[in-house]
Amino acid sequence: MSTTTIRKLTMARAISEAIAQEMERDPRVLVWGEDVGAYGGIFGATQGLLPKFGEDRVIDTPISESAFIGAAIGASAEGLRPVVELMFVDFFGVAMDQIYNHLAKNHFMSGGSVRHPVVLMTAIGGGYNDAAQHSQSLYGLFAHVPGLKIVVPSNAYDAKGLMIRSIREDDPVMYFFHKGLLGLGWMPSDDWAEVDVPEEPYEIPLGQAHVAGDGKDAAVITIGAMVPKVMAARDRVAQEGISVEVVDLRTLVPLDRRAVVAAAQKTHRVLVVDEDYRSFGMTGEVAATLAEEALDYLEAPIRRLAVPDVPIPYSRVLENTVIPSVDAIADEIRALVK
Amino acid sequence: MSTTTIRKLTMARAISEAIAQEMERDPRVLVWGEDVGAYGGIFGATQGLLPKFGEDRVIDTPISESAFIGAAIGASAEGLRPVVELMFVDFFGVAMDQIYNHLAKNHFMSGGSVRHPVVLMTAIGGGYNDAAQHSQSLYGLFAHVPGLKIVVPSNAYDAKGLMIRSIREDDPVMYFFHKGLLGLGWMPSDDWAEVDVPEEPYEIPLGQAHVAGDGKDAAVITIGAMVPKVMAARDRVAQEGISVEVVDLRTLVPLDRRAVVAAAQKTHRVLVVDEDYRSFGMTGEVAATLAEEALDYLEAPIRRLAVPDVPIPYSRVLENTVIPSVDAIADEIRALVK
Amino acid sequence: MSTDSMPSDELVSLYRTMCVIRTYEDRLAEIYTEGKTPLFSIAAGPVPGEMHLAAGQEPVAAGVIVHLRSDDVITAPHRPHHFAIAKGVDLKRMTAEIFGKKTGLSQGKGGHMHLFDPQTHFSCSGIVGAGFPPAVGAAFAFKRQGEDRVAVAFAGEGAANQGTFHESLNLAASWHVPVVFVIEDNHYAISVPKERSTAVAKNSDRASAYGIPGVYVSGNDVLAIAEAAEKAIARARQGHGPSLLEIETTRLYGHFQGDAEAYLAAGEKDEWRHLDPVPRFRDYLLHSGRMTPDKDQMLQAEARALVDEAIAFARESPDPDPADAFTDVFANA
Amino acid sequence: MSTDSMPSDELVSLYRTMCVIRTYEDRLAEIYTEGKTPLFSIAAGPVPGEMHLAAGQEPVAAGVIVHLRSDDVITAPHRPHHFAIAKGVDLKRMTAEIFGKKTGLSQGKGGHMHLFDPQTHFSCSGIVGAGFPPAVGAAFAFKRQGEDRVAVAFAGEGAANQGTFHESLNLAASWHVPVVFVIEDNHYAISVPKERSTAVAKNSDRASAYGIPGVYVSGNDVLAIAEAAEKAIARARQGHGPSLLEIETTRLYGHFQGDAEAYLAAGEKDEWRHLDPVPRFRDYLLHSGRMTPDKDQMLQAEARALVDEAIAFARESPDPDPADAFTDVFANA
Ligand SMILES: Cc1ncc(C[n+]2csc(CCOP(=O)(O)OP(=O)(O)O)c2C)c(N)n1
Ligand SMILES: Cc1ncc(C[n+]2csc(CCOP(=O)(O)OP(=O)(O)O)c2C)c(N)n1
Ligand SMILES: [Mg+2]
Ligand SMILES: [Mg+2]
Repeated sequence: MSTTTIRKLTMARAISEAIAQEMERDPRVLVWGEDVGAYGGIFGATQGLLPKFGEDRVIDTPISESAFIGAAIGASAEGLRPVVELMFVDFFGVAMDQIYNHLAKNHFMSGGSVRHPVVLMTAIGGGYNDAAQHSQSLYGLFAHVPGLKIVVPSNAYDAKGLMIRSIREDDPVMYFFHKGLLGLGWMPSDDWAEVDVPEEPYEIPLGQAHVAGDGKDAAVITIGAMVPKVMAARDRVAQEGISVEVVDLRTLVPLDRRAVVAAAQKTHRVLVVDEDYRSFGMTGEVAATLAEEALDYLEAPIRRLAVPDVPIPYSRVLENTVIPSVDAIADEIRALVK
Repeated sequence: MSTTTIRKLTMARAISEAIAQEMERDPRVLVWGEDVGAYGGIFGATQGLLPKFGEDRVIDTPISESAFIGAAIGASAEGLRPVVELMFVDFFGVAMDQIYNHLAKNHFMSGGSVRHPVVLMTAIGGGYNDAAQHSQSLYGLFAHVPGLKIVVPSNAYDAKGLMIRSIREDDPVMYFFHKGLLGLGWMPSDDWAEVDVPEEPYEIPLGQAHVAGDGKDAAVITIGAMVPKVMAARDRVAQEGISVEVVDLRTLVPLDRRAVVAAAQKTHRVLVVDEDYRSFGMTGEVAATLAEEALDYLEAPIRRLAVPDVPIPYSRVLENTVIPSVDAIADEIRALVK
Repeated sequence: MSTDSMPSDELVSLYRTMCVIRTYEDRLAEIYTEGKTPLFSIAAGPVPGEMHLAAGQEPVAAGVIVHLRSDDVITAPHRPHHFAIAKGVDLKRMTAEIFGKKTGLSQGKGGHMHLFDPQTHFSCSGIVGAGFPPAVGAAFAFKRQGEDRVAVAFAGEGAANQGTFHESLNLAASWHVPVVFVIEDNHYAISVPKERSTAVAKNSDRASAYGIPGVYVSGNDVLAIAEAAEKAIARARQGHGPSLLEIETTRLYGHFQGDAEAYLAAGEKDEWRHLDPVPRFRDYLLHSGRMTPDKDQMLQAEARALVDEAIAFARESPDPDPADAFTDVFANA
Repeated sequence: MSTDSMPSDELVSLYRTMCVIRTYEDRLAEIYTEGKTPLFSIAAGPVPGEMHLAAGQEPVAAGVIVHLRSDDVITAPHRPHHFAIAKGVDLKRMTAEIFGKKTGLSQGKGGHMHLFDPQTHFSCSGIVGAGFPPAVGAAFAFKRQGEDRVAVAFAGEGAANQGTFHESLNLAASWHVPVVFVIEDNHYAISVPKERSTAVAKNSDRASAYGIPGVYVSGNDVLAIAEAAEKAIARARQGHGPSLLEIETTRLYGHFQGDAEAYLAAGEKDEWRHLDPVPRFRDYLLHSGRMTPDKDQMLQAEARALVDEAIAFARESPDPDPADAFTDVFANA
């Protein structure tokens, strides 16, 4: 019988613990990116790694995202398993070619002979007034291009298991952590995400959605930082007698379409909630899946709630208008079951 | 009474004529990009412009997409109206930050005080065995991020009117021309796209879909190079007694959702066809729009046909497998009406 | 202090600009903590979000921009206030923007890293290295339009390792357009010291890779800066093409407010204090008899009044309307 | 010809490599037209898609790669055949890939711009400038793993204006990793001449921006190239860090097959003919008595046989199965 130590961890701690455990297990695992060393990562995802593993394995880079993300391509082909941090997902545009034309496609273009076991982790999300170039989610855009696995944890338990699995994958994985879930003292953060986490390493397979809340009147399909907000809205409408199923997708690639369809089959009414832009993204893909595979089960039009195709504005009142709030989610649920 | 000269033009000619006419009308309009001068654009979109307007207005650039696309930002803010060519859309990743974080957002981030009248035109599409880094469509990805208008003409008439309108817009417009529609002698090209084009300048407004074919049993919603293929499939199934409505979206942003819904209301069965990747893109957004706004009219599940989330393979037999063919479209239509 | 061929009133005017900047940044540092204590919380208070202050870097802004006209273009980085102030951006509207108010430059849509002022041709961006290409484009427009205007792109020494630096300098040199690239070397990019990220000691030495002049100005010395900038800007304005300046300066606050700077060696920051340019320049002006103590008092009082006024304006201004979030995505709707 | 301290058999071996490359490229040029005449059609024939041939550029590949081991890494650009051949990529599987066949290096998924061979640590990319960062990463892996392997990134002179060039040279120099950057200066990037796109005459002068050695080798001279490359590669292998070579060469075909080269001045190309390295090197070897005419005949016959065999293999190989299009997106499905 094995004993497992379980502690409450913030998501930031869960992520850095996962990386540390994989670095201990496998000398090929290294970390690099901007301010991942002495600073410990601007959002704490690499906290404690430098003292533990030294400058040979935890490496601060110049502000040269194309070069240091592209370096992960060559390094992984030659035996390393880098975990690379792109400080904010919003900066992807300076390095996208290395990401999507090479890291993502080389395995295919080589007929399977080249592998890039690389985790590209990055901070997403708004809610703290950092405006249009520091508050986006954007995972829908990466999910659109083939060759990248897309992981978006909603809590510390998932964050650890998904990170360990991501590092062990032989494919490039983009790992998106929402700043408002990390449990950073200085950032508004959802306590919901700080949960019990076993000390031992464990994996959560990619492509398996999680039913975060059981319900029968309606289903909300969502991901990342919207999960706790949807759960709060669920509590609120429960008092009005509305029972809501909540599906946390956890990964967009692979997408657990079966779970999406199952939720519709069960509740017949579906709302999709996302912090990414509304059009041509996650909410569209989920709704389309239902229109293809669950049409006969739908008793009401699909509803979508996401950032309404505007850049994230700076001012608090404006940002609060565009990022789905618990209120707005509850309203959508009410409209859905009406 | 005015007389209008009308000629059949290839789409490449229609585009270069549109640019030339706008350059004549407005000295602020300039063209730059790689090989747009003496070469006339690798796909002929700038053919004839250098001799006509000289090196001050038709400018070959270094292979520095971030710099020369970013230069359009500063130039447009200070009085010019550049038409910039990104040789293949596949190269966007080296310049995406300038495109989506700046060109697209500055108007919003400045509260409307800064304008960027810039057309970024680019070649898309496969079908000639140019493999994974030279055959993509990718407009779905640009449609996902706010601030860019997305134009994808299917024929020479639309190409000219949409280009003229795009140049006159005060917003950044991404203009995607499919290599297989241009009427280049050396590239497999659909004759369907070579149509009558008035010599005089004219505009086609952005955001208005076009019903390319009337029908009642099913509707196919599509765009760009898939339009002629869908029209061919329509002819084929017509012989089997199936009457197909074809909607050419023409622009993705703005998206003519009304036309999408109208097609479903009319035919009750909808297929969405695209040459971009299937997931998290155009087909998803269109299907989602129907699931939101036309659910009650749908008598069959929505069907989608697009590149099945794999990089475009090189080998002819493989590429033919992944790019929607007339055969595959016809099969989808048959399955839809069954 | 290096050469001082400038007349006294110009020197005092430089000092005045530096005082306004310093007063502004110190005041923002204070205000930024409002509502954020005892536990620092980035989203709380009247000024939320990231806050990058430029106290210590005043000479770069003052010394370069003194040579610019209001119709010259500036592109600035994430740390933009000193440049905006020196360029003459309306302090009230700028401050209102930083407070997220309807009266702000962008009606609260932009915020501290996204200050746009078409009147003074000022803009900035939160993306490191992003300001280089637009400056080249603006300069190209000037050349094409036959204007004798100049564009200046400012960026930190960390930004000089971005691909846009290289592409833009090459393009500017190839196009021979009137742009000056100014690198602020404050020794750090967040926690990463220059010598660990940059393969050469001076980015100005990189100018030779583009066949353009490159000058390093050490000591955070506003007069030396003004002298070097004068040449570079005149050169551009006269049609002789781009150049590159790198200017040693010092970051007196952390990278952003809330940065504990745990990555600094003990005492490291004290060494930079000698580069604090405001008291040094003040002493120089006083000791050389170019400014009287009274004048100094007056200027400081003026700076405080200006800043007070801007902050009062911002505080009293209304929030935007929630519906404003949906406008200005496109100009032609 | 410049210095020739190499033993004759090594010289002849260089010549042999160049002959195989030339024979291969000339043959591909022929085959490429199959099915595409009388009206050129890019998608038709046994070898469709774009085709960038390297005839004329043999000395770069031969002269540099002669110093590499099979476990050293090469990243190559869109014009990759000469590098692949010199590196020892299996010619049959490479050719089958170019023919889009199941027996190809990538089972027909990659094509001419996407040749991957883990056995010889060779890869290439169709994106200009994209090979620089992966080469730095590979070199980093060698250093980290304590191996004395070297990475070489090849690219055209046009690619040196991409941001990745700058970022990668800086990163390599900062990390002090064993990588050599080799720029092939064939004077043109498609239709754009170097002097209209590049602000300095020699990209090798840009090495000083990274504190690393930079050497320009003119004349398309395989011996001079081999000499310069030997130093740079030895330097890297011995742990002394990166360097940059720029090598003058010449593009004997158009940018891609089908390029009418209308942008060239009349007679411009004739001037390049004197740089055609294969006959020049042959003449040198024959006249200096380092190679007999018989040996030459034999080598040429061998080259033809090798190429014939590869092409026959490719022609006879089966197409991939349509279902193959769906595999290899991910390694862990
Ligand atoms: C492309 C990009 N990468 C990273 C960042 C995050 N970041 C913001 S400021 C900064 C440091 C910039 O250093 P430097 O250019 O020296 O300017 P300083 O802050 O010292 O004024 C970094 C890494 C960013 N905003 N954009
Ligand atoms: C990022 C990017 N921009 C543009 C292109 C289109 N393109 C392919 S090859 C080429 C010219 C390359 O010139 P150079 O680097 O000198 O190599 P050469 O073809 O002369 O061998 C261009 C512009 C591309 N493939 N990738
Ligand atoms: Mg700095
Ligand atoms: Mg070249």
